[in-house]
Amino acid sequence: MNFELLLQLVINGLIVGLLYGVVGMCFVLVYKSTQIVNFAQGEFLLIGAWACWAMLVYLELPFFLGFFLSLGFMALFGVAIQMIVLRPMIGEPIISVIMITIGLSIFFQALTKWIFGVAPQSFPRVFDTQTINIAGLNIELAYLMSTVIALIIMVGFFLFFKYSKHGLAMRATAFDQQVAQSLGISVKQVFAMSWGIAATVSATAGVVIGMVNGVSDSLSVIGIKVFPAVILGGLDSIVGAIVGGVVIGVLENLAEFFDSQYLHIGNMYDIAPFYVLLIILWFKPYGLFGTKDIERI
Amino acid sequence: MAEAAEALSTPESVLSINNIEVVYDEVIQVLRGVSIEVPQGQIVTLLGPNGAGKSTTLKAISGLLRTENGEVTRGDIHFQGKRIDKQAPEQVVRDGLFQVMEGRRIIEDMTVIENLKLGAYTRTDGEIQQDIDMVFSYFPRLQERTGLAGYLSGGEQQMLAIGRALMARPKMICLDEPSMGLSPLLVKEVFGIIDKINKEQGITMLLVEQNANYALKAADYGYIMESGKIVLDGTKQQLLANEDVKEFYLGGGNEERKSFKNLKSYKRRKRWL
Amino acid sequence: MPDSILQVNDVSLAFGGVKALTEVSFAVERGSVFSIIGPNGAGKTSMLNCVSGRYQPQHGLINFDGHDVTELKPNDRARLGMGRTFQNLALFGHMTVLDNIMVGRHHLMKNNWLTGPLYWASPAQKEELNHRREVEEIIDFLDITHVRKAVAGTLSYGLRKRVELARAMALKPKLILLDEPMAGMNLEEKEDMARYILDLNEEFGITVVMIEHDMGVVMDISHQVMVLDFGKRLITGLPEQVMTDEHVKRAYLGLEDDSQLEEAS
Amino acid sequence: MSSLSMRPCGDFRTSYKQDNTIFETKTIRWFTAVIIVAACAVPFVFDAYYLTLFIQVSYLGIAALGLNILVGFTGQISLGHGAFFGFGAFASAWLNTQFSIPVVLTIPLAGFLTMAVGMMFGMPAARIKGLYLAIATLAAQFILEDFFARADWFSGGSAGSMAEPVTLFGFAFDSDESFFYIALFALVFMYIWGCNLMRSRDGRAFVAVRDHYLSAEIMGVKLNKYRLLSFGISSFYAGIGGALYAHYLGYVSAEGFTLMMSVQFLAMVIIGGLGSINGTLMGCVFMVLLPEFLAGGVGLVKMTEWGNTPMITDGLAYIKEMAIGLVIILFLIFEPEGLAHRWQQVKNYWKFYPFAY
Amino acid sequence: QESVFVGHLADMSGPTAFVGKMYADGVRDALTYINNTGGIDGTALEFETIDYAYKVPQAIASYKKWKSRNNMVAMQGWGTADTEALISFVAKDKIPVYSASYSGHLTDPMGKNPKTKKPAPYNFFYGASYSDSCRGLVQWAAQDWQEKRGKGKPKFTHIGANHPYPNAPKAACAAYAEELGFEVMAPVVISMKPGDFKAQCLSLKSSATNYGYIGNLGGSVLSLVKSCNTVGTDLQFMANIWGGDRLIFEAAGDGIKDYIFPTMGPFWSDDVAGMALVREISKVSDPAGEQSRVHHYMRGVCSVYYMKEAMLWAKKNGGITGENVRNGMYATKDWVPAGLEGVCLPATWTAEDHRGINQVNIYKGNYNAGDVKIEKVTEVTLERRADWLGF
Ligand SMILES: Nc1ncnc2c1ncn2[C@@H]1O[C@H](COP(=O)(O)OP(=O)(O)OP(=O)(O)O)[C@@H](O)[C@H]1O
Ligand SMILES: Nc1ncnc2c1ncn2[C@@H]1O[C@H](COP(=O)(O)OP(=O)(O)OP(=O)(O)O)[C@@H](O)[C@H]1O
Ligand SMILES: [Mg+2]
Ligand SMILES: [Mg+2]
Repeated sequence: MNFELLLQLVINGLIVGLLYGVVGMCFVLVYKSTQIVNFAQGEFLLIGAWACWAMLVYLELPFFLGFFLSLGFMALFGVAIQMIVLRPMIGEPIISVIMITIGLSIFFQALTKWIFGVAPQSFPRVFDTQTINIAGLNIELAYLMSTVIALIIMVGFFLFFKYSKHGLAMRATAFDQQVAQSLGISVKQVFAMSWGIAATVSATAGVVIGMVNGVSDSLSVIGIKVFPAVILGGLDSIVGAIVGGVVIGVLENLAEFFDSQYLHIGNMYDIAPFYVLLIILWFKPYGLFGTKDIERI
Repeated sequence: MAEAAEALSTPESVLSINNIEVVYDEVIQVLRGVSIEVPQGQIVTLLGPNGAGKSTTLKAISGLLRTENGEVTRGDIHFQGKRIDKQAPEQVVRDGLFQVMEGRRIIEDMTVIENLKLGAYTRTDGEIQQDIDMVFSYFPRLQERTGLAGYLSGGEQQMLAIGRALMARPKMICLDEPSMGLSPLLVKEVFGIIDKINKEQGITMLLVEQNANYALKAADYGYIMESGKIVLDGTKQQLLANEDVKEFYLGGGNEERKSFKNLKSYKRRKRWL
Repeated sequence: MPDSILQVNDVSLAFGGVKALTEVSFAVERGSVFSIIGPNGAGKTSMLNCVSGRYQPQHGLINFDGHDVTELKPNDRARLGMGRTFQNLALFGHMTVLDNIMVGRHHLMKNNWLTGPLYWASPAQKEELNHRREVEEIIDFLDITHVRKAVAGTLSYGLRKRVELARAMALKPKLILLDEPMAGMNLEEKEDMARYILDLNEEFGITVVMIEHDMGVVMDISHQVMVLDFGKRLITGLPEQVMTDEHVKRAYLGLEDDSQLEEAS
Repeated sequence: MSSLSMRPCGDFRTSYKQDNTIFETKTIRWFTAVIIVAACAVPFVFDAYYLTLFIQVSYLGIAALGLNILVGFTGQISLGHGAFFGFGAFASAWLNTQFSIPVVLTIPLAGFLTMAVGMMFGMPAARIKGLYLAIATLAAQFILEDFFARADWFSGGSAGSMAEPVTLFGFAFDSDESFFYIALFALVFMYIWGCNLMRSRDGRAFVAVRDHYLSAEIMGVKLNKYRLLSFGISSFYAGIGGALYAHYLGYVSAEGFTLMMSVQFLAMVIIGGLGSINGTLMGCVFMVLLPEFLAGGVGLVKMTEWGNTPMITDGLAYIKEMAIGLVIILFLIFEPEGLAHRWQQVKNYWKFYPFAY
Repeated sequence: QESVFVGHLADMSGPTAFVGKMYADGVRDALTYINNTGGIDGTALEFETIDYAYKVPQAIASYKKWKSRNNMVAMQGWGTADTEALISFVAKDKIPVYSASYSGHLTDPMGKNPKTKKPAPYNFFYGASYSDSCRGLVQWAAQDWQEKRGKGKPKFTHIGANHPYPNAPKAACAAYAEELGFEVMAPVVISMKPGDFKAQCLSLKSSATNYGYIGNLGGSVLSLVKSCNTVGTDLQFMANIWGGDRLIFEAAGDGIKDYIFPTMGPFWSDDVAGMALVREISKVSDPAGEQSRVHHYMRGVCSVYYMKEAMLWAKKNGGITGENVRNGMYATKDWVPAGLEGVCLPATWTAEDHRGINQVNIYKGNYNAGDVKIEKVTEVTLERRADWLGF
């Protein structure tokens, strides 16, 4: 067995997985507060990355300034989307709302292609050394940075939902919008807040991935990749999102290992996580950390 | 009825509903001109058979109607002199009018304490813990339940729903069938609590109830609604003395209370319409 | 020993630390009206859930109409003739009242996804119509003809309770379990409901197990009453017996000064 | 499902049989008959372009009907319908070429085969609920897609496989004109099947499971059976639709059955109205015609002066796609409960006309 | 005939839009230019471009529309999946299709080779088939290995998505590589969408592959090169015809080194006779003449001009119909459309063999601090082996 390759793949999986986790958290945030499964999650990444790229390349801003400006832009963007598109949907069937996010995804994917073209674009160099070496594996600095950011965001979210009044309000809104309103919670505000935060955090992930792989419409694929991660962790668990992300990341790489070394089936990298997902769900129907629905009658 | 309403529309009434009509789904008319006055500091009760539109009236007040595809198509509602029928539900709560919805409607995937905290969502003062203790002193059972509220028994959920309203410290509470599903002992206690907070904290109440005995005893004034119209109203004494009310809402008119066992399959039905 | 349709032996049920039921035993005589009362959270609904199969008791046996049903799935119990209504309304909110009740006939019908769609070309149409006829009788009986085609979710609370009863009756049950059938009703409607319960008990011969908080109703129409408190059986007996029991008075009724209930007992 | 029964005054029912019909009034029955007869004349009136659209509507519509049985009636979201559709397409082609079974038979057989596969992937439905289940079906989507590209013996692998035209008594339905009748027949058949299903025992059980599965179980409905069965039936529909598609196009490519296709089916169902058979067809027509209309619109834009700048002409493809997204969004904002709901409201309006309620 | 209709399928917004746009520009400009300069001997070319975003059903629907509404006589197509899907239709309808899919399957009009799934009598393309250009690359690789005096058997890996287009030459090329003494490794699958391919690069690295054939195009190629650089693989990439052009180098930036790719014609800057005409054509969509076109554009132009010549022949021999246009393709041997000498390589189609050309020019590209440097490595002319027909 080729242990060196195995080790390198696992490390690679851990790091990529953490990124999935970050995107997954945004997903969970929106879900926890609005019960909406956001199919346009990937497009948030995409738009965030393009926004940052445009600031750096067109406006030639220094990296951090451009980065924070684009985060600000994304916060506004998230809120605006919520106000224009999702607000009228408050109280409508959840599945219609999900379909709306699919519509958004189609719309923004086309829009970014129109504005920025189909060819991938590279970020300007940000760090002097782009990679560092861990256990014989070169890892992009941006990825490592994202690891730290991921952990910070995770702790933040966790505390927010557990202890803050707004966190409670978000959960209440997700459970029953009508009751939330009857308690004086402004469903509109809650929606705006969660979409704003989700857009901002996704943009961070988008920029990180963009720095590594270049910015292109395929960034939005991450939005789909994150599904298994989130489900694995449990739709409403912040910690679960991270764990699910890491599991999926490592799984992909393990699948690649066994495929390339022994099986030679091809494409296991993309497909294996879904098999594992099915198996895990069979035994843990609410993912690893998700809360069970209350089935009382 | 008209003169009674007029007599009441003194400046001191906090909530006044003026000849409202409500339509669901753009076609189903439920309220056909309902007027109700709730004077400051009093308890007003709204009685009526199933489907009369009592809950609809409350939803019209709190603005929740719109979340159910319903609409106030005529008339207006004023709370403390401010028109609220076009207002968002959360704004109504901020103005100090809180509604306890029918059917308990607690947040099932939160704990009891979290539910109570949510009741105090609009408050900014720091006395929340105090009020939680107060609710627990009213309903000691709740304190023992540390799991998720969804696993509470029906009655426990009802207690929680009432407790949550108390947490908001509103100026006025609309209660939709607060005694539903409570044991006799607790029903009495709940009405005791209603009376107490009305007297001690001066909270005005609009009480929708099926338990007419208790409701009329607790209330100062009462309305009876049928098929979307107010068919009778009067002070507590007037209503308690009314023969029809006695027979159809309180049980036992002049004679002894009849046993449920001996009811005839055919009964006299009183309809005011 | 009288012929009992339902026997519950030593049933215990716990949720984590919460002991909902502790070694509860009782037997329900065929053709009687059996009431369960008790303070909120005493475990009444949990008891019903054990009987109807929603919960699996950790311990104990449940025998229904000669079958040991302790391990049976809820749908199989329905097949044996057990119907029920729910405390927190559990209608099919987007179906019409008629369809709701027709679902109750499910286990009595035979057409399936292959024969049903062939409708005219199979016995399905005839079967549907026959059952429809019986369902209409129940609808007539419960006086809900006017809302027959209404969507259940838009009905008022009291009407929904009645539809639930109709749905349970459609099962052609031998035993019907009612969880607070009169909650949220005014006197007049309670009288109606009591009448329905009596009729279905007397005319259709259905055994009734009922949870109810309205003492007047319980006193008047039940043959036997069981009191639960903190998951334990406090007492079982005739209504008058139960009502005068000191424990019951203290834990449940609290009726020292209530004239109305005194006159009832 | 309307809260009021919409019947003109004077049209009284005298038996439950009349009350149970699919078509509520005589007018509607006549209207439907006229539509079907008119549809038969389509190939003589319209050219092949419209015919393709009609045919598209029918095979996609059949599959969408199946999805609505799953999503609308049983309340389980599926993101793998496109893959099941594809499976039906491959299965029919495979049965025909491998075992020389005539195509008229392979189409229903493919339906049953797809049903089996759908039930296999639906197995988790017994345990998994809601969005967790939705994502499990997403897994099915990707796993099947991968299978298509890999299973040379079955699908011809990434190269795809050929599908013979439908032949009946020696006549080959290989032109649009002739295939139209096959498609129309299949659509009407599956439509009636669906309508009847929903008004008989198993259909009611589906809706009961959706609305309140706990009480459904206590009312005697076998939960797991119906959860699985609805996957089965929805896949059956998908399989039939897919098989029609295969024999219409004459070729099945492993690439066509993507997540996007599944999403498109969902869109049809939601835009049409969840839980409405008629709505599904409306949604299907909407989704099929939308790109065509937009293509027309785009053509008009090109002709205007401002529209003829490179910025616009190069972006036309994207503008069209954006418009599709936008129309879906706007549609749902203004009609979140679907075309069927709007249709109902229009009908209600006329019923009460000239009174508002 | 006053005018004839030509359908044009293009992918300008789908997964292959990266190159699809440029090729489509070539086709569109050429068609327009022909019309502007008198058409086919007076017959105008009516045409419509449809962006089908690489969706097969839409391609087929468009085809049927053109056929029934517009009486199409020929079609300029695009992708592998849709072209293969249409084979039987066009054969039945007798409408020649000039695709940009160079799949080897399309070169066997009579179905002579047992490996051919179905004969493709009406399919043409201008260029060497994917199989042949891969064979050319492998030939070069064998030579390169010898020159570098590599030890042992060189290792060859096919890299690409599991889709018809990347897969088209997979088996054929592997067979030939084996013939030439390569050790053929298990193929590595990467998706058509760009992404993080470090895992795949790690396995390429650990298997010590020497030559990797890239079956994908555009963004995913860039991602692959980048990821492999990060991982530090030591393998020689060889792209297929759509996987190498100036834009790839510009987009990849510093990461790209000694990247091998084939072409079937000159570059924009090359000074060949036919380039004058190409520049004129280019002005149709770029009147200022500022753009420099990539070689895909030129192939688009060639594709149209071969069709044009065939139509001219058809007009003289019974009118422009699908069948006559096809026969026009067979009329001459080793021919180049008038005016495009040096741009299009001499090609031959016969009723038995649709391998138009069998010559591959192999280039090597480097990116150095903003500078793209492309140099010709070699020119391979492949045999017309019978067992390679349609494979
Ligand atoms: N969302 C809705 N859509 C359509 N009709 C509705 C809706 N909600 C209520 N209704 C109808 O309005 C009428 C009044 O309902 P409401 O709930 O106000 O009655 P209620 O007086 O509260 O009765 P109960 O004592 O049973 O709670 C009923 O006939 C009911 O069917
Ligand atoms: N699924 C469950 N998980 C955890 N605890 C539960 C569950 N179901 C019931 N309980 C607990 O068991 C106890 C008994 O509940 P039950 O619903 O049986 O009471 P009840 O007698 O019906 O009361 P009420 O009259 O208020 O409806 C309650 O304290 C409740 O919190
Ligand atoms: Mg009510
Ligand atoms: Mg209970």
